[in-house]
Amino acid sequence: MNQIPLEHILGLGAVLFCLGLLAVFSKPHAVVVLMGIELIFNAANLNLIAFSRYDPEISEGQLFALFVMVVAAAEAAVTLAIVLRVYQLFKTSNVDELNTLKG
Amino acid sequence: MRFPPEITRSLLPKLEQIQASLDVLAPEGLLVALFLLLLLLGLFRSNSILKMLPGFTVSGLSGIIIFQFFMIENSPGYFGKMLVADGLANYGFLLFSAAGILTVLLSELYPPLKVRSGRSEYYAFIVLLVLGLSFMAKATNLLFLFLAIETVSIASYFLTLRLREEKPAAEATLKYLLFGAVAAGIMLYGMSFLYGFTQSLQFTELSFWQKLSLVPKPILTMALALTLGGFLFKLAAFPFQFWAPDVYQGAPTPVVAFFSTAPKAAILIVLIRFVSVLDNETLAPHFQNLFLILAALSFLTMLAGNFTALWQTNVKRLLAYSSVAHAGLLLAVVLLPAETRNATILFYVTILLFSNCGLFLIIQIAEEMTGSNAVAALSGLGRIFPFLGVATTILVISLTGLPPTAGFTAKLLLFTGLWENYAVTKQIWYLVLLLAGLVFTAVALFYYIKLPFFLFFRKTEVAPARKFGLAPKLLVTLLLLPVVYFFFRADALLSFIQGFTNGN
Amino acid sequence: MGLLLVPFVSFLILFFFGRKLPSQGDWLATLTGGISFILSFVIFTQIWTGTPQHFRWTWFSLGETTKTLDFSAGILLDNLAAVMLVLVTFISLLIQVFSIAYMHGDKHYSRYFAYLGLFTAAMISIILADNLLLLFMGWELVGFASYLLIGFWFEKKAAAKASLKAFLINRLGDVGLLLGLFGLYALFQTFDLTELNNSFSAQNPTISTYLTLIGLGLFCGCIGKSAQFPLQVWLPDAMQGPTPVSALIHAATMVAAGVYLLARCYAFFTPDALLIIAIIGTLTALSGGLAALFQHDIKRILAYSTISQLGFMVMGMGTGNPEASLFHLITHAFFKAALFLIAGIVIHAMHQGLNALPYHEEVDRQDIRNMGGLRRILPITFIAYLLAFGGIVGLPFFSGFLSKDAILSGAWAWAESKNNRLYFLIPDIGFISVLLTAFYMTRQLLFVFFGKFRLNLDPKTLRHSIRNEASVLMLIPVVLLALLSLASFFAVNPFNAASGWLYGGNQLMPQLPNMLLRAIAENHEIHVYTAFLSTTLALAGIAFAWFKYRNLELKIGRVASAYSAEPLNPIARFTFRQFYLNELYRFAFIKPALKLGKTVAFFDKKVIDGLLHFFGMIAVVGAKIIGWFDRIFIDGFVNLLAWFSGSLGKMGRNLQGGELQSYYLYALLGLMLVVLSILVL
Amino acid sequence: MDHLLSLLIFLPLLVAAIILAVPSRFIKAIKLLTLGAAAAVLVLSLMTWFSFNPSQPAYQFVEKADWFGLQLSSFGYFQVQYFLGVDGLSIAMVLLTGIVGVIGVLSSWNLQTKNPKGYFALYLLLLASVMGCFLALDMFLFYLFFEFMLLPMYFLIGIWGGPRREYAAIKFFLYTLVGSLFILIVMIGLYTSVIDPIATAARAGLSANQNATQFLLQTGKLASENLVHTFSIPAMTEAANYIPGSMLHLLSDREIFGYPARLLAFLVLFAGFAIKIPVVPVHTWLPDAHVEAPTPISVMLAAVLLKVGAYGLFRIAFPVFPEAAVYFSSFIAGLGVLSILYGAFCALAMSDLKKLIAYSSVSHMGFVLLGLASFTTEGVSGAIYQLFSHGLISAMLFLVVGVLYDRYHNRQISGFRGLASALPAFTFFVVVAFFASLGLPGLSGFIAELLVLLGAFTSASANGLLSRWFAVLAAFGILLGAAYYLWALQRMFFGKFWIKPELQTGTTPQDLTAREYFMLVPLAILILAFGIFPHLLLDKVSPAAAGFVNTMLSEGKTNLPEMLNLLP
Repeated sequence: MNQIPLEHILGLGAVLFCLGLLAVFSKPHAVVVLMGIELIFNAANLNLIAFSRYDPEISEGQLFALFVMVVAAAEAAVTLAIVLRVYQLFKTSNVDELNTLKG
Repeated sequence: MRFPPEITRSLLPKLEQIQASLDVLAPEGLLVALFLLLLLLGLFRSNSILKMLPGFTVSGLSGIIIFQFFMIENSPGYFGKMLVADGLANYGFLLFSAAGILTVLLSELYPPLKVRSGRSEYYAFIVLLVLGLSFMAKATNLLFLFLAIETVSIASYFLTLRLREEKPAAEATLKYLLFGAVAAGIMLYGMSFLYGFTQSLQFTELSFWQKLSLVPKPILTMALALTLGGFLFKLAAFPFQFWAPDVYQGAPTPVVAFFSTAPKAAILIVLIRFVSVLDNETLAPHFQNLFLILAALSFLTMLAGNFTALWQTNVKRLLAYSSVAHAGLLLAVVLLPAETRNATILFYVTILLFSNCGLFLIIQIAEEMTGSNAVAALSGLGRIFPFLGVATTILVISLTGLPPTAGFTAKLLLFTGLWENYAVTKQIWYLVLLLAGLVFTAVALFYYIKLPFFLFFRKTEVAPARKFGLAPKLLVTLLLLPVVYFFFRADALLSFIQGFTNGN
Repeated sequence: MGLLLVPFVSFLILFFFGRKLPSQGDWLATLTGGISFILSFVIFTQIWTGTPQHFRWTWFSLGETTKTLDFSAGILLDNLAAVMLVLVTFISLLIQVFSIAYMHGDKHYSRYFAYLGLFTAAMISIILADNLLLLFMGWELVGFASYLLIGFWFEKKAAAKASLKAFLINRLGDVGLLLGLFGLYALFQTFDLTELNNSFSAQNPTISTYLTLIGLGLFCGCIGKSAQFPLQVWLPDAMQGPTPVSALIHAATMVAAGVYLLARCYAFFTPDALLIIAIIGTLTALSGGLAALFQHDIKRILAYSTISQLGFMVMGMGTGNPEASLFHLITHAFFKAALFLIAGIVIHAMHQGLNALPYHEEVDRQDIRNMGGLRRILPITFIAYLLAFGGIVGLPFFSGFLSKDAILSGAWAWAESKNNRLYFLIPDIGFISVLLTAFYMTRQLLFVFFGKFRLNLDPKTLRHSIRNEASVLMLIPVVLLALLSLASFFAVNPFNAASGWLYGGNQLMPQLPNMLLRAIAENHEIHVYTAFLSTTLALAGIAFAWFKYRNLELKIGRVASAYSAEPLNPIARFTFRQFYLNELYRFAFIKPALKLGKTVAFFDKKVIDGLLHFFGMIAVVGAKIIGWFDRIFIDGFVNLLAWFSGSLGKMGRNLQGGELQSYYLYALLGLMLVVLSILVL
Repeated sequence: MDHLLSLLIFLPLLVAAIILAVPSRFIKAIKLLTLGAAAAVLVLSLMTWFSFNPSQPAYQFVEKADWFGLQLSSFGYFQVQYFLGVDGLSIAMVLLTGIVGVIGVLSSWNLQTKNPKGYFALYLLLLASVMGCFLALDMFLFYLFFEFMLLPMYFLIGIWGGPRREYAAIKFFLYTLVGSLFILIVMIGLYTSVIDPIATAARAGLSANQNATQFLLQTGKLASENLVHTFSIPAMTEAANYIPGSMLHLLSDREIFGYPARLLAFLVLFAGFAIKIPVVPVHTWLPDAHVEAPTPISVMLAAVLLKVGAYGLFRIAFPVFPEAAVYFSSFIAGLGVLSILYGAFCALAMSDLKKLIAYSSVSHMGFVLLGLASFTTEGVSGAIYQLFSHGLISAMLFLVVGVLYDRYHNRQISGFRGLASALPAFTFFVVVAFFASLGLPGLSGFIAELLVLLGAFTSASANGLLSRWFAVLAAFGILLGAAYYLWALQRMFFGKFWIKPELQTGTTPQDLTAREYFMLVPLAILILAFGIFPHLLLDKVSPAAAGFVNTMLSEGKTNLPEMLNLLP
């Protein structure tokens, strides 16, 4: 069977992870930050699925990935709701403009 | 319909197992029921039902506590060995439920929370939070742990945003959420590697760690550190403490009281399960880095928390940093060997629960009186309301860790453990943490003393808008009592705790 | 014991209730003084020929019941104590009588007598003490009483300053004394004089530097109290006290306590220590005499003369002749008390006369240049003065002759017994002092009693009344004391002290060999030579002064303050200013001490407290740095990163980094840093 | 009276609670209650004093009850006892606290208090906790009271103090808290190392007596979970009660940062108490606290609270670490001498009378340290005597300053001249207090300083620990003491009566009132009595002092070489 080598998948995961972090760091808009977070989650998912190949009970990693997707979806929903709320109050959804709380 | 035999063979025992687990899961089940019931009740528009909600929640939670206390025995592993109901978890459950009850009570005394809309959801989310925490404490499986943490997180976000119309709340929630999500992502990424190394998610099993011990050190350390990231976020420990002050400032005060105690207790239990590998003599040398990371983080957390707190002018931010500082001390406890660790940590967290709830209650009362959370706004209140002043002083003393309060006993236990371990192992980190703990206790006094200082020594500029009612007085007294009583009778609490932890 | 209590009770009563008593309690003071004197006399008669009495009881004890360290208290009555008792109570009685008149009308009249009572009690306790600790306590109390009495007119700034000075300088000596006591205690675990003497004679401890140091420590007490060089500076200033006080304390009794102490502790001094004592005594005798030469204040002259005479006594001690010293102590007490009381009468008279003058406040009542010709106005006083003068100058037939002679002969004999000619410096300087004494006393005599009265004022107003030159209460003590300067009270043969009852019989310190008698036994000529030499020198001094001051060219009516305060001649000024010792001390000790105090306080405030604040600052600054780091550095880093990412062709970025994102970066970096550092280390 | 000592502590606490219940308009009743409580404490302490038998070396009036205990799994059992008792060292302090307690109430009588209820309740709290410190024989209990003193003090200074009260209060609090943290760390070290043999035997089910248990312990035959760790101070002083191999076991070769653990522990403990005493260079809280505190609190602070630090050395630091104390004796004596001279020089430079007296306290407390470090019966008795006598004298000193301050609201030395003519009775008491403090014979300060210096001087020949130079230098402290007091006296009280124009009140100054006489006269009489009849105190105290010296020297000198030998 012509499997994709594990290293490749892990490398892809790492790239995704870094891209996600980069987005999280650099993008001002909350929704884009959320997308970065999704990237991170998916990097992890990729790892989980790739690793599950070596699992005697193959299901575990994949199951985990499924749950992560669910959670990510839920989190995204919550985030979007809150971004909306923030936009209503602040008339912006750029996180860098939200700095009333500091000290 | 008939299942194929191979499925029957594999599924049926599992179903039986689940069925057997249901007994043990009963408290959580009841919590779910309560959660749903509260949501359901929220559908009614009747005012009388709305008024009933807090009482209902409190009695529900109390009932569950009683149920848990009398009915549930320790169970080594259930639900496909994803959960464990050991002493830690069971005691944790009591603690979380108590925190929930206290939060509800505090909320009742906090007028801003009495807005009509979303009340039932508010109480429901408190219950949900308790549920998530309880699963956190019981989880032995990475997946389950992740789910529990996310449950807690999402419930927390909602609670933070309880006051939807307030800008700080919205800002805090967004930051909390985005920060928390990243932390969760990092943790997840770390967990994925742990899974990869071990092909297992059962992180409390010995084989899990045996496999990990074969992994090259740098990679292993990295993976563990990433996983710890999520935990540190929940604990508000260095370097994931940044959300704490913003959220504490933005969130409603009763919710903050909850945040500052229960989730920390839960995540500490998780951490304990994680580091129990260090108790194993053969494996411990392989995980020395884990020890070092935690020790260093403990020190840095104390440093960051205490020093930043010095500079705060907002009481809630100040307490946020103070809770960061406490997290540092608690991290130090995690490093102790099992026998002293569990009891000490539970004792500490219990006292922290009472002290923090008491102090936040006072803060919300003061907030109502003066309309501000600034430290300076407390000026002179202690003279007008001596009871308030005295209570604050006692609570602050407890948080600092001076006699005659249980905070002192907690610190004494902690320091004793560190000293004893230093004597036994000669591990220099124990001594460093002990000295740091002592030094930072002195530093802590600098900022804690601000509260009684302003309460008593400064004069009021504006007369307080409100009186100090009987109900808050009673509640404060109720919270003060254990803080003082468990100093004079530390054995009572400790043996109670040991009743749980020794049952393992 | 009763003896001690009587004056003390008088002190208590007078201090607390004095004002309420009829005539403010002076009768009580005098009465107790009288009782004390009579008691002393009775004791004297019993002890003098009898055996010494020693009463002792435990004062307090330290330690466990099995092994205790006892601190005893007790009374040691031997000949020395008995004589001193009589002396002190007698003079004290006379001075109380004198004071009734002298202090009449003072604001704190009763308190004055109370203080006198306290002083007498303390002095008696020194005399009676059978151990050094008790003696030290009396010693300090005497100092305290002296402090109170010098500063009696505390509203006068000079008096307040003088009392402070006296007490402090005495304390300085006391520190030495205390250390000396400790030294003895460390060796023998006791303060008891009898036991110490026994230990010394029994063990005959090896003479060591340690013992010398102990001796010098003890001597320090004497230097302070008896105003020896270089601590004599307090005594002239102490003349700010009432004159009877000067007579009692600063002439007759308290200052002699130092000599008494030396006598009591005589056995403990090593030869080295004694040599130093002799040198100091000699220096004091000389410096006192020199300083007295050009003084104008009637009391200051006497004060310097006291210093000089005390130097004599100490010299006698140092040259191995304690009995002679004690003898001089006694004779000196009488004639010096007489002289001071006479000065008191004169001052009192001047005061009375000057009250008539409009500008009387400016006129110094004590400046001898303002006096003159008083022999006609105060004839009895004058005669009494002559008697005392004879005593102090050391003319034959007077007591001073006997005692000085004894000291000088002893010193000469002592010097001869040594093999070094340098030792003769000591008796030589002693002889020079005799000359000086004669000179300045004659000068005073001439200024005060001869010539014409130099103030623009009828000298008759100086008299107490037309009939009496002064109050009888003042005259009687003076006359009594003056008479006691006659030699015949002390020795049958006015030329030979050894024939006297007090001195010759080796009565005072029976445990010691009498140096003089031994010397005389060896070499009769010494005594004759010294007698001859000292008489000649005294006469020479008188003559010299007579020729110098015979024709006083001071103008009548010119107030003394019009003259320059100090002699113009630099050498004279040098002696006048007491060799600038005061200035020296001010610059060498007092100013540095105060400066040190200021420096230490500054150090305390700035450095120690400053350090504390600094640490506080560090904490605060630390907090600030973290905040700053958070804001500037992390934000800046984010900005850098943003710029970096921007340059990668992503999007143009706002230079302003978001708060939340800085959290992210900080968190991740922090975690990585910790992990990396642990991996690397 | 079986519970005499408990009563001493709990009576004031009880009355404090009652006072809190009394409505604040009944000021008179509150004051009377406080006075009654203080007087009752005095009576009780006198009863203790008189029934105390000095010839019996053991602790007397012992009250011992289990307070709580925690089982810390394999580490053993953690036992805290309610353990009170007095011996010759503490009896003097108990009496002193009783006396000063009453004086303090009297001097609070006319205090312009904003909130008398709080003030008097805190005052009683302070009294009780100080008393507790002196009576506690369990280190936990001691530490509890030690910490507990801080709080009332903090508020009493911070609320009722002078213009810079906030600074002073916080400084006081932080300083002493740091000190108590030092004590805490050693306390932890000690109790993890020490067991209670009797309780251990009971727990292990042994019928062995104390010695046998200790033997079993030292030979390692006791299971660690059966060990009963204790805070009992008497147990800590017995070397046989230390667990072999524990950090603070005598023969453990443990080092911390290269130093023997026991020596280091002693130093840390010493530092903790030194802050409280206070010893130069950790004394700067004292002048500030004194200057800002109201008069009665200054009195309590100087007369009693400072003594707690020195008492801690007596009771805990020295007996628990005899070899370390012997090892560091020169160092401690050096600090004592430094305090004496340094405090005196500072006092010389002060322009505020109260500050002057505060620094004189620093100087006088130096004598305590010196006497203690001499390890002679004279020195140690003298140190205790100094504690007692300084308690009386400093109370009086601060009272007279208070009298002046009440009249003119100023304490600057330069603000007054010739007060003696305007206020003769007041001046009398000032003179008595000053001369008592500078060590005039016949007053109590003399005996104390004499004995201390004597002890320090004879130490060289008696036990060879201290150089004579310490005594010589310290003796100059007496001279300096005279200098600053008499100089102040000369500047303020002598000369022509004059008061700075801005201080003049327009009325003729009133001499002492009856209440002030009532405070000052008893103190003056006591100072005099203890100056003339030192056996009143020494009979009770010095057997204990001698016992202290004997055990310290015998244990210290035998243990020290052994301990040092073990080190590489």
